[in-house]
Amino acid sequence: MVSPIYAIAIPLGAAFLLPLFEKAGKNAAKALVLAILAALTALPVSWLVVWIVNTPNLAGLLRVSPLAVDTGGFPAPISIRLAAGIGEALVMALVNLTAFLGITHMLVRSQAKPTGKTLVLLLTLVTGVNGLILTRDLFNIFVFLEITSISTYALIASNGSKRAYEAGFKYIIAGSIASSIYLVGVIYLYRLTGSLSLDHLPRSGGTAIALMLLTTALLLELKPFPANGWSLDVYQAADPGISAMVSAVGASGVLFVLYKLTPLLSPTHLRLIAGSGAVTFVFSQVIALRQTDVRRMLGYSSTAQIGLMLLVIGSGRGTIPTIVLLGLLLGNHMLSKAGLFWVTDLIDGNRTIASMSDSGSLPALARNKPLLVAMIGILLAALAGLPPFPSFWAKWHLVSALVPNGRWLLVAVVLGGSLMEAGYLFRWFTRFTKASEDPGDVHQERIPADVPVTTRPQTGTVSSRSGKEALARQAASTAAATQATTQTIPQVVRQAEQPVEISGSPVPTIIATLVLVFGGIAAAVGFLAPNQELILLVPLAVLLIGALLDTLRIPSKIQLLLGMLGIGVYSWLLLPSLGGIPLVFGLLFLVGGLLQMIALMQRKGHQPGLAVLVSTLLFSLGNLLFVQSRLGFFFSWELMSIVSYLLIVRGRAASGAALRYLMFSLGGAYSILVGLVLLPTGFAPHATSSLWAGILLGTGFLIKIGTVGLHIWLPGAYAEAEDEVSSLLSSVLSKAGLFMLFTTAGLFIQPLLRSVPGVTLAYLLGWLGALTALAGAFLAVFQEDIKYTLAYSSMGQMGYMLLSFALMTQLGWINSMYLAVTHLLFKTMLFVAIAGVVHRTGTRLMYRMGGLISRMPVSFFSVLIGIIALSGVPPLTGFGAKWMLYTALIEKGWYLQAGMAFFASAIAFLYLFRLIHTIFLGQLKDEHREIREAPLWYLVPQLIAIIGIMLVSMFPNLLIKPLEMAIAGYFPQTIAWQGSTLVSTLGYWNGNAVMYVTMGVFLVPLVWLLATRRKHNQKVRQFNIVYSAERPDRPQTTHYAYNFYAPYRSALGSFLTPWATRFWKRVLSVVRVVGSSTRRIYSGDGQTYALYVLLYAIVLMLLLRGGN
Amino acid sequence: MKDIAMKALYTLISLFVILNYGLLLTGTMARVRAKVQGRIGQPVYQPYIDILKNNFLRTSIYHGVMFFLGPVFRLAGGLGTYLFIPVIFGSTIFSNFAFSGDLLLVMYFIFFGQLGMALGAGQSGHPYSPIGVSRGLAQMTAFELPFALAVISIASQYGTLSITGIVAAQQGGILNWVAFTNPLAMVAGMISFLGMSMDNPFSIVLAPQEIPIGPPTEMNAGFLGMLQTNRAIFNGAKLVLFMNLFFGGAGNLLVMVVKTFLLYFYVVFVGASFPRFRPDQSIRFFLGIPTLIGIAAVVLQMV
Amino acid sequence: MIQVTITQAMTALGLLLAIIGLWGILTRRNIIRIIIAFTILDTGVHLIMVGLGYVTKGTAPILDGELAALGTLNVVDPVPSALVLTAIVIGLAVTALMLSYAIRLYQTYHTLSIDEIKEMKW
Amino acid sequence: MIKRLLIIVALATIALGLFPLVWGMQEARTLSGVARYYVVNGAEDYGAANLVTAVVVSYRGLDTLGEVAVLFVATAGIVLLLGSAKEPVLLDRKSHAEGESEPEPDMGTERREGSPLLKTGAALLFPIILLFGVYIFVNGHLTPGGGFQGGVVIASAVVLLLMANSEMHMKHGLLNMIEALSGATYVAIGLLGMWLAAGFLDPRFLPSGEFGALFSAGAIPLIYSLIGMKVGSELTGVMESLRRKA
Repeated sequence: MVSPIYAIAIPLGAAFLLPLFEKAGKNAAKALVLAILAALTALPVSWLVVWIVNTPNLAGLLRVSPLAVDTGGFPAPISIRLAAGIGEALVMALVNLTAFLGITHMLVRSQAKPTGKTLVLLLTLVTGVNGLILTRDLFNIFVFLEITSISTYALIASNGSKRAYEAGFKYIIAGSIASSIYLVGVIYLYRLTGSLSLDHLPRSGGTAIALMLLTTALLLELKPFPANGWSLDVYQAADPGISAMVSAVGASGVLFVLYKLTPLLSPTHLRLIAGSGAVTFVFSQVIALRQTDVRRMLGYSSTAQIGLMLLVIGSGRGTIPTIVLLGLLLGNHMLSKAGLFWVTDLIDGNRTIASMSDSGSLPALARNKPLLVAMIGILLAALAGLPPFPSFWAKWHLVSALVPNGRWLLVAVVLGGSLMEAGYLFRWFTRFTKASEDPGDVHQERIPADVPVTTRPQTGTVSSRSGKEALARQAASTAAATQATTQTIPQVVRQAEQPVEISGSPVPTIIATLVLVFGGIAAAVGFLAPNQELILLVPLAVLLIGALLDTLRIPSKIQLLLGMLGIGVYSWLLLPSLGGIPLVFGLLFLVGGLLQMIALMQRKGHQPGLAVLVSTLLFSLGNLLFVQSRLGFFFSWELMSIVSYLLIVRGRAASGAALRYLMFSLGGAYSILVGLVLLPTGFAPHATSSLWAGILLGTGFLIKIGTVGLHIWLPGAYAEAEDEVSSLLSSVLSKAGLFMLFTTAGLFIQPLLRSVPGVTLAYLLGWLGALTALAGAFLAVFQEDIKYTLAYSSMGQMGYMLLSFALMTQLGWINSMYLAVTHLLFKTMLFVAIAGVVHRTGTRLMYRMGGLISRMPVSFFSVLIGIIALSGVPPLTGFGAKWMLYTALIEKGWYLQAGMAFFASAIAFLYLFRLIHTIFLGQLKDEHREIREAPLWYLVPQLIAIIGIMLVSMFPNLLIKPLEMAIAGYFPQTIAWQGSTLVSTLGYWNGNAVMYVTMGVFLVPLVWLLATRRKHNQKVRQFNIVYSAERPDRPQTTHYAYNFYAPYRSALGSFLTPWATRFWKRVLSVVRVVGSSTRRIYSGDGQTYALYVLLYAIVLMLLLRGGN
Repeated sequence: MKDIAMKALYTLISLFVILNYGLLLTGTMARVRAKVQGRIGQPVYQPYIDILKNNFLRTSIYHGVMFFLGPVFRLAGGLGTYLFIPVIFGSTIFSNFAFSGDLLLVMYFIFFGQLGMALGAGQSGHPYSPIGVSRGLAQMTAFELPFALAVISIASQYGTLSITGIVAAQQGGILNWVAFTNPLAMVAGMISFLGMSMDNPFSIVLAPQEIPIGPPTEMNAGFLGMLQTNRAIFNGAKLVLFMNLFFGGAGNLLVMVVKTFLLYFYVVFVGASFPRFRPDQSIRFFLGIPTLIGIAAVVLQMV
Repeated sequence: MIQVTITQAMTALGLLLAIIGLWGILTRRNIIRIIIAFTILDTGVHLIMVGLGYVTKGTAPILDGELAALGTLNVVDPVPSALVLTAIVIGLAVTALMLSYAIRLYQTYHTLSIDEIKEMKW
Repeated sequence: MIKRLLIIVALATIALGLFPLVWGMQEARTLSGVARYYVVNGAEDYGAANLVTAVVVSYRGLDTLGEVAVLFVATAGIVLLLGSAKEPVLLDRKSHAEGESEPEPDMGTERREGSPLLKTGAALLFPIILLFGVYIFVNGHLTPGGGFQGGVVIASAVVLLLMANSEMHMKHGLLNMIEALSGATYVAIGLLGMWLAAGFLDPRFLPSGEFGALFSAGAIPLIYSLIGMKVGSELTGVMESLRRKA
């Protein structure tokens, strides 16, 4: 094995000689630097390879004896020792790889390329970091620290900007104070112990203060909040290439030094480090939320990440060795952060990408450079800790280590901070993925300005003169506006689509991204293999294959066919092995998903990401069905969340809604994470459980379901996603949370539910369900946008499922699943039919449609069946659900909930009628006279769903009996069958008989009417009605559709206040205010920063005193 | 086979009775109302004449398939609702098809006709139709709430949702009626009944006097005739239902006639005494006191 | 009478210098003065280092005839001296760099007052 | 004002906090730890009379290499800052289209020509100071002094010269060459120590010679000479850069 000494000697010698090489030719110098960095990367890798080859298992690998080299010819305490263990090798490899890529990036970009002294300084910077990692001598650490720092000080100024000088000077002041503290610490330590070697320092009590001085100095070098104002200026002002090096490479060395010191430190020291990290992490994230300059934002993010790693170092032993955790986090941070800095460098013709403001968004980027955007997405996902990237696994293990020790505050910090980080990172992401007409924020629904909002008729009729006039004006201006928009939109787009140039070669960034991806996959394999759950990686494989197909621009139809084939085979293999509840939901997810994919076949040409994301989503849903380990489950769950986020963000105006979706999904996932960790023996059936695990898991699942209060992501996400995707989300994905509720309840919450607090929980859950049903229905009533109506309707339906589930009785659970299945069918019909309508009419606003029954009869029929099935009117499936619901509720004694559910179902009539009426009935608009029936690909899934609904309506026991079997054994039997009559303790219901009677009473008048009136019937034209003493000639003035239930609105008054939205907005604004006021401490004054540094040191020392 | 034939025969008898009773009741009440207002009013048999006239008109304007089907839905809804209710306690002929479902079925089948009618009216393209529907549906959601609470209260009181079961439990004297054993539920239910009947003060849905507004605005000829037929049957069905729920049901036709007549008379009486509510007023009304009474009825059963 | 040892005297003096230096860094407005204050801080730290390395009645750790007479072990600790040597050079390097920054700052901001050099914040 | 108060409080806290530490530290009566080893075995190990030198150059040679690197980095940084970066446009000045070569009469203060006394004195003293510097680093292993001290003395000679002749310029190429080669040779010697003797920077691959002689103590004098040259040239470069821009 090659001695570690070369890692210092060679680059240093090269740095000395570089000016001479420069004389020989610029390229010679560059080649030399790159070659040396490549060698530096290869060196630790070679050690790793040797160790891995020579040790049989992972545990042995972690105990491998380090490669130690003494200088000067004498052993360690006398001379300085360099040592490379597994951790050193790992970190060195990462550092040097990042540095290699970073310098390559700077050499191949088109802006100022580093030459001469810059190159020398970059080389010395890397040397310094390598020295920091390898050396085992305290004073030698100081020397390398100074090499690193001084290189950094000088490099900051390399772009010769005014701001860079300012930033650099502030940096020096703070850095020098930290160095002085370090020196004092070293000399005291030497004086007390007589040694400077890390391996030979005795652990005696008297050294605590000296060690604290060292720790403080190192912490200060790591830019802890609030003593870090100076470092942030650097990220903002310096060349992004340099910022990347400072952020990724520079800090790693110091961090590793701190890690090396940990064996010497007392628990108090470690607590202080962890606390410092936690404070830094959370406050940096909060402040980052308020940044408008992306580079400064990334700077805060860097600081935060370092804080997280400090937390890891300080929080001691975990489930996996600290060094592995640190390696995961560090590697992830270095590559992703550097990659993002490079990205801002690459697309920075006019600094637009580096701005968070609206004017700085680049709407055209996603369309022009899809691969680039995909790359940015990967980097962001990695940074935000999404699966499968290394930090995801680190997050899991970190929380697993913190929770059992009861360090709740740290858990809250880690998860809260991560959530905020994902928030601002993806907010930036949406700046250039969104379309130019996308406002980018979250909106309830968009009513164009041409509707006179001020004259909204409050009393509900248009009989008042002003109302009618308003309506007429509106109609006229609508027509004008439609014309105007069709003309102006291309202009807007053209204007926004400035060509986005990539300046220089993105290859280093791509390599960093690929390393992250493969690192993530390797980590996934490593962490999932011990549980024999590698099969969980199938969605990931699908994602990769799909990405490949997308890169080759394979048409979406082919991709979808492949996906359907894959899912078909997967179902064929998977489903027979399942039974009970998983089988029910397996059919729901996979077969239901296939149904949804048919509608997507309508898409022509190449739709980037569509097919692959849908397939991946379905596969990751499939994972949930059989996953056994907690980690495996969490992985699949998060994967599902992120994939669905990407699907939603494809919508034309979905960026804000998608972001909200992501935030709530991640928040839910973090709640689930803690809940999972709290489960004592993992994700397998057992008899004990804790209340908090139940609550946390439940909260996570409830968010996914869209329970009232946690629902505010739902309408936007469902409505703004692409139309067919909405169907998928609402009919299939929404059941994931429900399934997990069933699973957890079935597996391990059930014993809990028998206990008193558990009963209370179920009771609360029931009320939540009832409230959700009611709120969903009410909110749906007052929407003008058809997709918002359907979205809220889904929410209401999920409320029924939740309510039924919460009953914890046989009938309740049967009904919950019955609803899930039928909801899949009728929501598919509704959403896909509406997709067809929107596709043809080009609007989502219901009042702009009307009379479409004559143009789109099949869609009308589908919607008709859908709303009857949804509303619960006999004889279709909905009534079965209602019957079971009320029967079960009354049996259980939940009378008020039953009343509320009944009220909700009555409210549902309102929006359902409005939906079908304003779209299909009433007056046909002039611009819709020629439109055709929805495309065939839309009709096929609708027809399949109709057949399904009709079958279940005719023979309810086709569905109910299997469901009864699926949950057999969970609850005492309360229902019985008498022939085809379902008998409960309260009443009875014969689905067949109802169907026959209904058909009979329907046919009799129909035959009568046909027989008597057919020859008298006289079809009249559209306007052949008398209305206000004249024959109308304009559909707009005659179609009663806008603000349909105005009386209800005025009757309810403040009841309709969106409390939940208000609450969450308030939460957000509190966080923002905290961020804004906290960042005031960064006054920009170098001396103030120096004072902070000093005060920080003092506080730490005082805390040490207090801690002892 | 014989069973089915017999059942069909019984059904026809039952329907014949309720149709005629419903028409006569309508005619009578129109007359009563006229008297209250100091008019002579129409003959009692006027509803028969109307239906016949409408059915024999030469032309019937129609606006499309759904328009055509609307009255069919409506009548089917009325017939179905009636047929799922056992009319006379213990009678085979008048037990109808109550075996196919319980009270919940009836409650939801009421919507069947209303929904279909609303759709049919919607296709007419006349704005007054959807205006009427929007008011009607809005009001419906409001009055259904106290009614549902009353039903839940009764169901929990007797431990059954079967109408026959509820009637059976009320046998044995006037004091066993729900009206006396569970007066709160009765009050809530009876206030709802006012709304359900769409008579004053809750008649804005149809606004019969001033302007031709309401769902049937464009309905004419045979369609209107069918709607009128339905009104008779549907009215009868509702009266029977309320009688069964709150007033001990009926052991024979005479009792049924007396009780339902009184019930209907109560509606007309209130209608003649009160002015009309605006839609938002009536919504607020139903969601106020009656709902509270309903909740009280339910809570009383819980404790 | 209080016996003040050489170590005590030197370290106390070093501490005093360090605090003076810090005072200067924190309060002086002129960048050049801040740099001077920094060198004072540095000197203070160096003084502490050397002071801690003093051994009672020790002489310079150079092995010559004079030392042989005193006894080999009667020397001051050579390690702090060596460390201080390194620290001084590093301090010099930082000072030089700070001075060049000062030049650049003066050229770009046309002032040496640190009050006016705060373009970036928050 | 609050800030001023805060500063006073902070400094007072530091003073009060560290003073007991400083005052309470017992003066060492005798050597301990590694120092004891150095004093006892230093002469034997390397044959250097100056134990500080033995520690600096050999026992803790890596520190010294790092130290040289620090100085080197600082020099490079200063050149980067003052030399290669874009010229900022100054107030009331014509744009500097002529380029870098022209020395700027900067900051409003004209650089004055040195007085005749200074000039003569500089010319006279320059070689002597230079020689003194060389003496210091060559004898670093025997007497107080060493590469850094010698290098600084050499640089001071150059400063004297520069002060005397404002128009004088150092040859950058030559300085760079000396700097680069001496640095690289230093590293190479370190590697030789590893290959030929016991470890990196082990000076014993050369014979240790007679204790106390000039050519003794292995490669220590050689290393110190290289350091001296490197430091001298680097500091000269720094002076030159600072002067040119300031």
